Amino acid sequence: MDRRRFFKVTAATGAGATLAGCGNPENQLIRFIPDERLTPGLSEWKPGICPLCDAGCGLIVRVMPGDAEVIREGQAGIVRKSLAKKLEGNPEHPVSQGRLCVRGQAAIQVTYHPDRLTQPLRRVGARGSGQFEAVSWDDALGELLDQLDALRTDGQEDRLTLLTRKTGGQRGRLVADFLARFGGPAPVVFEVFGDDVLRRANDASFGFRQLPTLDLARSMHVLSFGADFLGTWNSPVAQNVAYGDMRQGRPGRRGRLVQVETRMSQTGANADEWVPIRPGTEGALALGLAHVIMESGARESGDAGRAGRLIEGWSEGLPAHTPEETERLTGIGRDRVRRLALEFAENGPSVAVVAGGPLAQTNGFPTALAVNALNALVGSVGRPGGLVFTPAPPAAPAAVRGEAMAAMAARILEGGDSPVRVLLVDDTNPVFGAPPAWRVAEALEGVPFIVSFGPFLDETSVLADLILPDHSFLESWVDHIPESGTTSAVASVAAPAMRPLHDTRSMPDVLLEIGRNLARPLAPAFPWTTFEDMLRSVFEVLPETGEGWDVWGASRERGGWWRDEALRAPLGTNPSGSAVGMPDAVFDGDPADYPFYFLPYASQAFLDGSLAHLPWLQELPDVLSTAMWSSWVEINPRTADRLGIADGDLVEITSAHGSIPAPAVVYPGIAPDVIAMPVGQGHETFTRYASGRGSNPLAILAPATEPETGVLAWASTRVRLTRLGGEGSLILFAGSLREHEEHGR
Amino acid sequence: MRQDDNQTGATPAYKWGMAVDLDRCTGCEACVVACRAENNVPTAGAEAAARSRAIHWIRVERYWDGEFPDVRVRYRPVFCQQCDSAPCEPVCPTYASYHTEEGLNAQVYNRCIGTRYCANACPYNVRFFNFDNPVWEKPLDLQLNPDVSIREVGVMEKCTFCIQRINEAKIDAGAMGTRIEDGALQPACAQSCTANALVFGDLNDPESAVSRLSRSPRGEKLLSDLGTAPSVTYLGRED
Amino acid sequence: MKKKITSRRRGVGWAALSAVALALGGVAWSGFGVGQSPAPPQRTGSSGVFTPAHASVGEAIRHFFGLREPASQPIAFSHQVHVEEVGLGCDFCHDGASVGPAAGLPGIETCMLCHSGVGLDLPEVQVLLRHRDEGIEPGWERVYGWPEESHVRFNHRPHYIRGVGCASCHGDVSRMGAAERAVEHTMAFCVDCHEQEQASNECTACHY
Amino acid sequence: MNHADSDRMTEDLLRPLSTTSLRYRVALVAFGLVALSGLGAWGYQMYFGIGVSGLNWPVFWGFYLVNFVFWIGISHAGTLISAILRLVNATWRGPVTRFAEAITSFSLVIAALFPLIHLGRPWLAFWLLPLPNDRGLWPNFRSPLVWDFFAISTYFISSALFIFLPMIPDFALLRDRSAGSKWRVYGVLSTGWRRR
Repeated sequence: MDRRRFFKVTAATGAGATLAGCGNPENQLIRFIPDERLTPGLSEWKPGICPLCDAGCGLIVRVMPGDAEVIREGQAGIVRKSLAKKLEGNPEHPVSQGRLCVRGQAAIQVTYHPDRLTQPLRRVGARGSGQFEAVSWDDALGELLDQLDALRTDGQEDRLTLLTRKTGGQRGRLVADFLARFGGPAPVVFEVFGDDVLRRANDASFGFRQLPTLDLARSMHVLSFGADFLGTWNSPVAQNVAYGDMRQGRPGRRGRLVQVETRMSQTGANADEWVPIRPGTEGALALGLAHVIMESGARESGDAGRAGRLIEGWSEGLPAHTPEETERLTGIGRDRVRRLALEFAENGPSVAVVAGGPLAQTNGFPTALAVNALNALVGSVGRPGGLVFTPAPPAAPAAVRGEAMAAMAARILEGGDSPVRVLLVDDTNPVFGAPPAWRVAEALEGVPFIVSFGPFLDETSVLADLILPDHSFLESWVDHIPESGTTSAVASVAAPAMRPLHDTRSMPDVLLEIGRNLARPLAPAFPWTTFEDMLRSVFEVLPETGEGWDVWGASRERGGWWRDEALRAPLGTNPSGSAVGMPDAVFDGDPADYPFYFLPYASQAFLDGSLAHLPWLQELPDVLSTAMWSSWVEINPRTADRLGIADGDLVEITSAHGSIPAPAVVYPGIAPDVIAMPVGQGHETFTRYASGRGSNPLAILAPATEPETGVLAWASTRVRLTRLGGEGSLILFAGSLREHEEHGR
Repeated sequence: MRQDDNQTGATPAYKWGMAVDLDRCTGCEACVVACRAENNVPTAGAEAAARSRAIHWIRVERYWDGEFPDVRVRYRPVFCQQCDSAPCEPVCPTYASYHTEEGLNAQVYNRCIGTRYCANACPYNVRFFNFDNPVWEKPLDLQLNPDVSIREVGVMEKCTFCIQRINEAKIDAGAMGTRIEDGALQPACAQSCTANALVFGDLNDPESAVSRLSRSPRGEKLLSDLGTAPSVTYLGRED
Repeated sequence: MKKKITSRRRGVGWAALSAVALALGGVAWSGFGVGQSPAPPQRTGSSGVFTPAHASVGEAIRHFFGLREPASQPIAFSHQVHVEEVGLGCDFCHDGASVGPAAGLPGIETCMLCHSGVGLDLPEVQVLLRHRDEGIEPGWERVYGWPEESHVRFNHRPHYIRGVGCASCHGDVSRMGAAERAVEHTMAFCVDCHEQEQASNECTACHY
Repeated sequence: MNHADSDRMTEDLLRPLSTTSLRYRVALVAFGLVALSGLGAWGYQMYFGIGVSGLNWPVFWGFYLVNFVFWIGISHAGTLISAILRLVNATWRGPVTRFAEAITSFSLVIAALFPLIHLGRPWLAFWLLPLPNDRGLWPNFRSPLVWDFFAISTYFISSALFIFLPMIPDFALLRDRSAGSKWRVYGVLSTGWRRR
């Protein structure tokens, strides 16, 4: 008997049922007087910001009165309060443009999640045992203050460290300022699928240290190197909106998409031409294309300007990168290389984009530079239909980033007195996301005092000594400054859409309160008492945008401040760095023992796994495999035949650093020597919906890093595949579906 | 001043329809969760899903084509086609599944006795049956949309073109004494559709976006040879 | 001789049959036991589940036959006094009717608009005041309304716009003390009126 | 064959109706339990929902309706046998047709159960009947399920007549040999039949 039938009597309805009473148990509970004036059944829309990825889509939140079960002064009862019911894209917002992606639609479940932490917790059991006791906010904050004061009295301010995922916006600025004023190092940022390689490359090539915006709507030819820009990468909603218009927005003119990648992504599935390529050779292909273009005389090497001068042998027309050589490296026929190159050069405006796997190689940085140079060569940078860079609004704080996660872990593991005495963890989960060789969990064991602001118990926050659960994004003041996805300068802001459901507190407010109550106050002290004050002080002074003199009021109304700006041309013509060559990608593992390239990828539902706790996303059939509630590994049909593997068979993926089991999905869109696996499942501790479900591909990754930036090269591991026998727990939506021939045409 | 004059007259004021541009659809599946959130579609959970009892009023079907390396995929969002001669309607013994004057295949939950005949008759597999009583682990239930009823065990359910939004819009238009203007009313899937592939509107208004798209030479009906006369037109890919 | 054997065999047959029967019966009954499986594990901030299922067989049967106790209100509130004597309009307290689907039952704040000053000596009002100090609503019991399984999505607003008087569906409340179910809101009642007023009688006008 | 013989024959024939053996009681209890457990299972299904039947999307019909068709088939077989024997005018058909017609009627009753058990909400099955109601709602006469309802009831009435009419003289015989309540019951069933 499964839990869905725990509730007994099936509902009945009949002739007289329309007269019957409403037998809901709430009637027995007492009703508290609401804190707000509410009219039942009326809904209103309030602005919001989606917190799930760094795209920062503007939301509108449908808010309606509803009855919530609460506990007041230890007394259980119900109170009527306005509750968020539905999220939609904010039609005015330059990034979301009234649309919202699959994850954004599910974001509302973060607020109503049954396993959300409802009050501060103090660890009582051993670390990781998950045994906590409820404590009051006063006690909790008192404990944290004692620790910080202790650091101060010992003159060890530099041994306070904060670990986070997002650094943007005023929230990021507040966090950085807090640490700076306290005397601690800059925040340590951990992201599995971070894009620092591309940022660094864009800085070198064009002088913009940020992700690019693709002006697809005005583009005629898009050449994507492994970038899943319609699925999970960068600013998916904005890119989907633009893509739709690229296809059908201009009567008679339809843009083309060519996707070069090793495993067919959701984006690749939309391509007019899908070009499978040997992993790690995307940069070589880009240079090969550039060679053909320059050779054909369609473009001069000088047209690429600074971006070109960063590439070895560019001014000579890349003599080393002939189509023949390119074919040898990439496995793509020389004629096809020539054709792709000329199409790209001639069907302007065209744009090339690189992200994901290609940049998660040991040669990621040169690869990014090569694609940048290719873009510059055809003059697509800063032009309509090309690669443009979102202008920063006034008062945009510079992103502050401290040392790499791996470095911090290593320092702690050196032994002796931990260099980190107090660690604050905010919305990141390195224990789940970091490769085992970094030994993050072990390192955290060595930290005397860990404080987590996480609203859920995950693999990292379960190690904390103190948990100060943050509000959900619907319950607190939020802000965001999009790095890409629009050509306007945007600063989003939103007031709480609803009152807090539980006894939680907004993390920025907590930081400000701590700053006030330290034995020796911060110097200089923060001029604001709440995050709201801070946001007001920032938005008040923004220039008017025709919304009237009250910029703050107008921004709260619309969900932010934005202003159209001219496209920004690439800066400077003098290379900031010396020219670099195109080294071969180095893979971990001997091809003899580990014959397959292993490609973990950001899953459509869970991204890097931070969303695996949302039931709607667990039950979302992955669009290509139709798998729900599962993790799986994708294998080329021929390879599967050779190894005698069928759909759903349990296989073991083994790298030099560990092995995981997973059910197989025979996947036509993947090379015979590559196997791919979505990231997201395989949580040990992450709410009732994700815990103990599936396997985590990150757990067998090699600790290889991209040398220029030191970020994890997550696509550079080789693995071996063994059939375990028996069925894996693979749940397919299409499994039971009678699909009609006519459907497929 | 009557928001429902249209339904008493000889020709109904509205004929709801949808156009799906497969050249725009990117398989992002925003529609799938948007529908779930709007229409109180219960979450089946892993065990029930494994017994293929998961309910999705809208799904994105994908069709593999060819072999590596020349492999193609085509996406197709599939939901109730709101057929004008619907196989699901004549078979229902209690009129729980019936045709409204505005061209919708209505499913009247309280009239449904659970013969499941309609679902067997439907060639599109878009009707779903509540084999178990749905549960929401508190406080997930606070998200439930009060404008949509919660279906109990033993009743059939399916896409309604967000009838609650249609009725709301009609009430508003009635208050103004006007028609619902094109684009003012969208079901959850179309509103969320990131690439603007789903377009909803009134087929009786020849100038509405959906009417114009439905006349496109790329247009085709799903399983048209069955003669079900769907209100949904699919615009094929252009390559 | 022969007879004996056959008869014994028959006897065996009966025994076997009854055994099977008992087994089947046992299975069927044990099923109910399984139904009482424990609730989902309690985690921080989670309690129980929400479901449209009936709480008990009794409730299911009551709903089926439409049996319903008359509403009993926490205090002896008189509509007659407030409407007839004081002269308040219906939507002074039930302010949702004109703008939205639900008319709504007034919260204690609404009562306090007057009763923070008026009629303080009345015992009923003193109960209200005590409630307010404790931060608790009086907890009015609904007189009308349908169970979830009727799937009725009634909306006051269009009826208000069309000028349908409150009394036509709720009776002359102004002459009642506590509100009584003067009109049985059967489907027939709704359908007849929609018929006369030429309003829509689509199922989906109310059921969705 | 003299009168006494035929009397003894009748005695022997009617003995099972006058006396009930232990064996009979055992059988009654055993089959009663089978029937009870079936009812229990149905109650269980109503209590927890049709899901316990193991039916799934996208094929929504299963064992119950198969079983329905099976029993209908059985009852057809009964009709066929008795009909054919009548057509070929087999003089010895009497006892056989009686059996056959009994099979027809009783298996039909069993068959009629299964569409009900199949329903997701069987307590609303009465909506299949064309009952006048103040909501102006009727069953959908285009639906084969409604045809089913009428077909089955027609078939049952006719086959019940089939088995009843030839039994009238036998009821009369029983009436004449019984007394008290039995006499009253058989009296009604024999519809006042007199032997010449």
